[in-house]
Amino acid sequence: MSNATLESGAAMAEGTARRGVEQLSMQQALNRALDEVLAANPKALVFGEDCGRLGGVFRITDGLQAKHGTGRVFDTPLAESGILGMSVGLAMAGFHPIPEVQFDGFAYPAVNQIVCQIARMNYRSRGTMPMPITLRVPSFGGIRAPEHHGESLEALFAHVPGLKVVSPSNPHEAYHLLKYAATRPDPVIFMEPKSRYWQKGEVDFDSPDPAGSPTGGSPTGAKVMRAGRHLTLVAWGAMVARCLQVAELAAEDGIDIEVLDLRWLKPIDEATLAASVRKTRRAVVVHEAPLTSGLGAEVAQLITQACFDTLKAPVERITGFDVPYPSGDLEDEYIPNIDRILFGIQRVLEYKRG
Amino acid sequence: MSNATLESGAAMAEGTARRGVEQLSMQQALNRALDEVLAANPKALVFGEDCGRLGGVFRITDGLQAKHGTGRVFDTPLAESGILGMSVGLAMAGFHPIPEVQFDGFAYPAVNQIVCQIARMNYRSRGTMPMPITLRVPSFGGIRAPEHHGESLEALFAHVPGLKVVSPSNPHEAYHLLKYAATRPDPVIFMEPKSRYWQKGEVDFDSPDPAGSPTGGSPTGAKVMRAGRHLTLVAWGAMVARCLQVAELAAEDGIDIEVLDLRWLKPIDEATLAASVRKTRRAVVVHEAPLTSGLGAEVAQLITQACFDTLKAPVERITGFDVPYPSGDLEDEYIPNIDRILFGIQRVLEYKRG
Amino acid sequence: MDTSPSPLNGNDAGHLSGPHAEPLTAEQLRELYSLMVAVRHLDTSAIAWQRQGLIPGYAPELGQEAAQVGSGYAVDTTRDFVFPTYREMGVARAMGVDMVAYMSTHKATWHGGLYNPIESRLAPIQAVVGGSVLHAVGWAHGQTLDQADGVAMTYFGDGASSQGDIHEAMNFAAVMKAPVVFFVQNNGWAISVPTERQVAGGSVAARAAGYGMPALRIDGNDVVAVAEATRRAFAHARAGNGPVLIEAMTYRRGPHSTSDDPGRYRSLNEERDDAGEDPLERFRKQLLADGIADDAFFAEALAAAKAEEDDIRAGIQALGSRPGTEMFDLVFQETTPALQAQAASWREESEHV
Amino acid sequence: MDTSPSPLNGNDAGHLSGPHAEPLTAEQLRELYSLMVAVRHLDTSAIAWQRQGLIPGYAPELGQEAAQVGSGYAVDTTRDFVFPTYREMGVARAMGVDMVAYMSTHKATWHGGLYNPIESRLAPIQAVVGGSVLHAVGWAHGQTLDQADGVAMTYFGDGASSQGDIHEAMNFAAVMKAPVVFFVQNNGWAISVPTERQVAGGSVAARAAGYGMPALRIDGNDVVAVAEATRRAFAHARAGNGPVLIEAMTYRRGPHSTSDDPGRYRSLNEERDDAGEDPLERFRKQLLADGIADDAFFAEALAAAKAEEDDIRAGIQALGSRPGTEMFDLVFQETTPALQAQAASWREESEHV
Ligand SMILES: Cc1ncc(C[n+]2csc(CCOP(=O)(O)OP(=O)(O)O)c2C)c(N)n1
Ligand SMILES: Cc1ncc(C[n+]2csc(CCOP(=O)(O)OP(=O)(O)O)c2C)c(N)n1
Ligand SMILES: [Mg+2]
Ligand SMILES: [Mg+2]
Repeated sequence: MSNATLESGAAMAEGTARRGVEQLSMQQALNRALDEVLAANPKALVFGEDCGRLGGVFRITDGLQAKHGTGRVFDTPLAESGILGMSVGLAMAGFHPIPEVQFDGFAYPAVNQIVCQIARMNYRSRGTMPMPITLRVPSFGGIRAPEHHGESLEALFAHVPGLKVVSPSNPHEAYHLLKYAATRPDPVIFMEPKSRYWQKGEVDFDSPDPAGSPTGGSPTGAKVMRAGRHLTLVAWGAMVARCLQVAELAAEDGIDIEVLDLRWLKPIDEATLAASVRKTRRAVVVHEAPLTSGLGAEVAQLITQACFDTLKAPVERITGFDVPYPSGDLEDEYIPNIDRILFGIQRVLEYKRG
Repeated sequence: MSNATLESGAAMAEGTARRGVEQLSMQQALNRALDEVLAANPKALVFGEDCGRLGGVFRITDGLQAKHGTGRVFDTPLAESGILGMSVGLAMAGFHPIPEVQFDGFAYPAVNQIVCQIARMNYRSRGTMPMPITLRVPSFGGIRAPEHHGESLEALFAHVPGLKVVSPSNPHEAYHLLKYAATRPDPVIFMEPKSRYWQKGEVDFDSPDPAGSPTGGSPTGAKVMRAGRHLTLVAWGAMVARCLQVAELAAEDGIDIEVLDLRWLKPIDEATLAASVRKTRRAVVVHEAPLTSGLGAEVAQLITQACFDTLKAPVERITGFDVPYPSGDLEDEYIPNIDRILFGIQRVLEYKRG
Repeated sequence: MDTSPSPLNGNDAGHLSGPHAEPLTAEQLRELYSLMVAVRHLDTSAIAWQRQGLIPGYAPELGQEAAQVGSGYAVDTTRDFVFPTYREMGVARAMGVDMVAYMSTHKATWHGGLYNPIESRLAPIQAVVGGSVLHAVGWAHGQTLDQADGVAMTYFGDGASSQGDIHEAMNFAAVMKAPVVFFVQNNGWAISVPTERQVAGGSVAARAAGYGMPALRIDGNDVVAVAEATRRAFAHARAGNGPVLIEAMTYRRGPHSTSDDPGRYRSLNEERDDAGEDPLERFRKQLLADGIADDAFFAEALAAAKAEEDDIRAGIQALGSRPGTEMFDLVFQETTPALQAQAASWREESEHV
Repeated sequence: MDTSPSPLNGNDAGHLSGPHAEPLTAEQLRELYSLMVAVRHLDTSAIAWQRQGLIPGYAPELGQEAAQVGSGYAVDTTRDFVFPTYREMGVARAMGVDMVAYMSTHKATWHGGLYNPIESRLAPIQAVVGGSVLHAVGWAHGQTLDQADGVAMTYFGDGASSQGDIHEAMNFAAVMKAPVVFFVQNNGWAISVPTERQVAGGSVAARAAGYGMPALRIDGNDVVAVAEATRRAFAHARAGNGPVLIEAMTYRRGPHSTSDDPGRYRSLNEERDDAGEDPLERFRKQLLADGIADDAFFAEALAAAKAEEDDIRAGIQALGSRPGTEMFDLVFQETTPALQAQAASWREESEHV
């Protein structure tokens, strides 16, 4: 992963012909990325529950079976452990499986295969059986769905040695990160923020780095989505858009917030994180998952380790509560909302030693 | 849990007759606790793979089937999801299941039942279907075992809303914490440090607080196992004994270390943690699990939040690496050893703002 | 399709034992019909509610009324216990569960539903496919340990049959001879995947023999056949003979849920050909032919169903959101300091006090 | 027990198709015997090694030599692929795997073993019960997609048959008609739990019918029967007829592992009664009776086995610990900065440089 910035994803894969910019929803961007991955790599396979004929309950795989055939894109029986266990065998046979679990909460039945097999087979086999498996998980909350349809499993996955974890925050990121992840030789958990599937945005096909991005972006590492001087907001997935909103609101009060899209939740880009907070001297981490033992703790601790001397206040975490993901309206209370994030920012800005 | 200090576990349950002190191994202490729980509560059940006739591969349930009958103590078929799923139904029917998974790594097949069912049924049923399930998990490494027999799952469990998590560090703690956990109305994951099963120690049956303990102990919260002034070492399970050793060694160099046994990994006793570090102004967290997104991050962040002004150095984490638990001799390299902990202590003590 | 329940297994276990129940009386048959009409009416109304914005989503059971009402009707709520999926509205209704409390889950008021599962003898609504089947086995084994005579009935679909937990449940139940009725509604589809690409061998009932467990594969669109098979299965399990599996062959006539678009995976012609006769219409004709009910009775039943739906809709409309404190208060029996602190800060920041 | 392989299913699928193999030649029968002796000798030696402290633990396969050697012998290592558990030393040996590299797992040198699984056509040693059965299905489906003719064989025990993954694997394989041979060694025990309290219905093979899959229940202590049944199953699967299940009835004559104490759950009398005749001794008698081998041959085979064991022991003794850097280097194909940093600090602190 470390040297991977050299190959800048899509642009390389497609040669040097410029492909321009399009307005796409994240659903369309993901669908496009899968289509291109299937076209480029005859060993790539897309499968899962209802991924074939239906095109997935979120239509991410729409049209792919018709285009690439029932051998490359197919429905499986309704069994997540089966889907992931089968992926291991396909990877051993030289394929690049891109399975889907239908919703975050239904990754749990597959945890044994993910943790004990997918994450460890390269190690166990001493590098002779790599696991180029890209597991797509429609993730996080925000769509008023039934139980188990709004879970945030990043802390679980990030803790597992042998896995990499990534989450896109917008259509552009979705396109480039999926194309990148699905061409890696290691297992990547690809967490799609389902509440953002239908939001449109500009996708620059030629470069993972959008025009005007404050940092030189690449499909690896974190990305500064908005530069600021007073405080760093760290987020991923659907929370990035919310943090950008918060930054706009704060700007009205003269507070200049830097928003960092972590993108890769494993490995975490410590350097970009540290550079940002060394500049702003204050940080708030935002995520939907419950507080305790969430990935926010890791991010906060990495910041504290790297910036202990410059930090003006302890890193604040604004997260879901330590409660099961709730139903209906309570969702708005559970997911960090603008008010709660602003309160957190205020606490950090007003922090006084002593 | 908060008011639970009022009922001081065993002593209350057994009435006021003094029962004295015995030298027991942790295996014996756990066995004794299960025996007493079975005797006191006719609805308590002990089961799992090889728990009956064999008495468990670690003999924790030795003799219990003979004494309490095959209805109360029994073998199940070899299926962890089955064991935990069955526990849910038994709890619904008014039982207090005390299932065992044979080794840490074999809890993964049951994660779906643990996370989606056991942890949430009280909530889902609006408090009408409590889940008094005490899941015993022989945990952590240190016994040169085959793959998947040396895992540390505390970060996973602690992140799950609806679960409580506890780990004893010695025979006395094992006896009292298990008796306490197995009489709670909520699900508790009981992580037994298998490398300590055969170590003997004094068990004071009359009080969870051992004679001479520096703090007033109780079966809830964290416990100061050794008072010190220069730095707080936070650990749980088998790492507590190692940290006590480290403290002895450090004392020879005039470094006075406080060792905190966290005991409850969820809920974490923030008050005791903060009180200790406010005094020592420096902290190192030690655990066997991989570093990234481990429980050490949560502990470090809680300390930093509570003691930001007094901390002299960022909290240091000495942990397993982000690699699959290794085989044989490499175990000694993976598990935090005395040297690595001493290096960490040194870094914290020598930290200079810079 | 043969309408009489027939044991599938050639082995001994294939013959159900236990006391034989009396045939259903005319009164009971009419009651079954009234239940089916009530369920049909509520089900189709719920889709309208969703279109009108009263509820955010719904999982219809159109076409499965006979399977659900017939089996739910066989439950003895003084001692049995039922474990539903997300699609058992008809079972709940047949068992007499409070329907506002039940339907509240579809208003996204509370995931598991607002009914009291202990009093209703119906476990909370379950969204994990196959998630509760093992719970039934545990509950049933508890009956054995308590020397009680309750039977657990657990529902699952043809899709769910692929889950590992289903196998573990059947094996545990059969090893322990637990009093469980595994009630499979094979409605032909798991969202977009038809049974033939889901269930190898083509029959969930055929799996039972491998566990030495008797199974009945029945016409799930014949409410009388369903009720009688379920009673036989209960009697068998209650008598201490261990678990039984029933596979009720039916058809999901509607979409998987209100957000599904079946046109993407099956045609209207296929639907018509595969669905067979509407179970409600079929039962109506049978009652008429047998002289058990007449048009006046049918009209009355429909009117009652409509009145019932009015009440339920009013109840659903009146349901407010649950107070946010429940998020914190219902996690544990014994709360924790950390959770209390989170609740306090939530209260402060959300209520701006 | 009937020694001839017999299809268990009454249904069509019960009859295996695919080209019939030639009967085993005298040469091949002697080879099978030599393999069994080598395996027996290495197996009993490994227990001695453990007692002597050369290796920390071992999972003996005493009594399962016929099942393992017979099935492993049927593998075509130019195209097939095998997925073992932790107890398939005899399979590995029959397939020609480097035995020092294989046995290294028991020296705790490397969990999966040091052999190259791709070249050996043997997946890494698997400690999760039932963990690799789905891998075989995926690998086999890959053959279908590649229009290749390899067959996957996966081993599991009577205990493992209770795991949900086994069900998911059988259903996936049968739905996809994947070329898989499910090879069950029913050795009577899962640690301390006997088959009758593990496998409801009493037979893993009987489960196959529920998936429309043919199954053979064979005398697993008859090496010729095992080899022939396995060849038939391979031929069936290779010809595109989908998966086959073989349940080889055998007996775990030793402890579960060197840390197990079978005296706690079975008596020596029970062992003697249930184990039946020793498969090695039985084959020896048969070869003698059929005039295929004589005492000189047996003596030679034993001498070869002893020489082989000497070499393997020497190889194991010579095996050092793996360098700590492998912990970090083998996690990913593309390492990460965080992991490199951990490796660097480990090097610094452990090597005190
Ligand atoms: C473990 C799990 N995986 C996936 C889903 C998503 N999902 C919900 S319903 C369904 C299909 C279920 O089919 P079936 O069991 O036949 O029941 P039916 O919907 O036909 O009543 C799927 C895939 C789920 N709820 N749980
Ligand atoms: C998922 C899982 N659960 C539990 C264990 C612990 N364990 C190791 S072997 C074994 C018994 C296996 O029995 P069986 O499948 O019959 O194989 P055998 O040991 O008889 O060869 C158990 C319970 C494990 N390795 N994996
Ligand atoms: Mg269905
Ligand atoms: Mg066995």
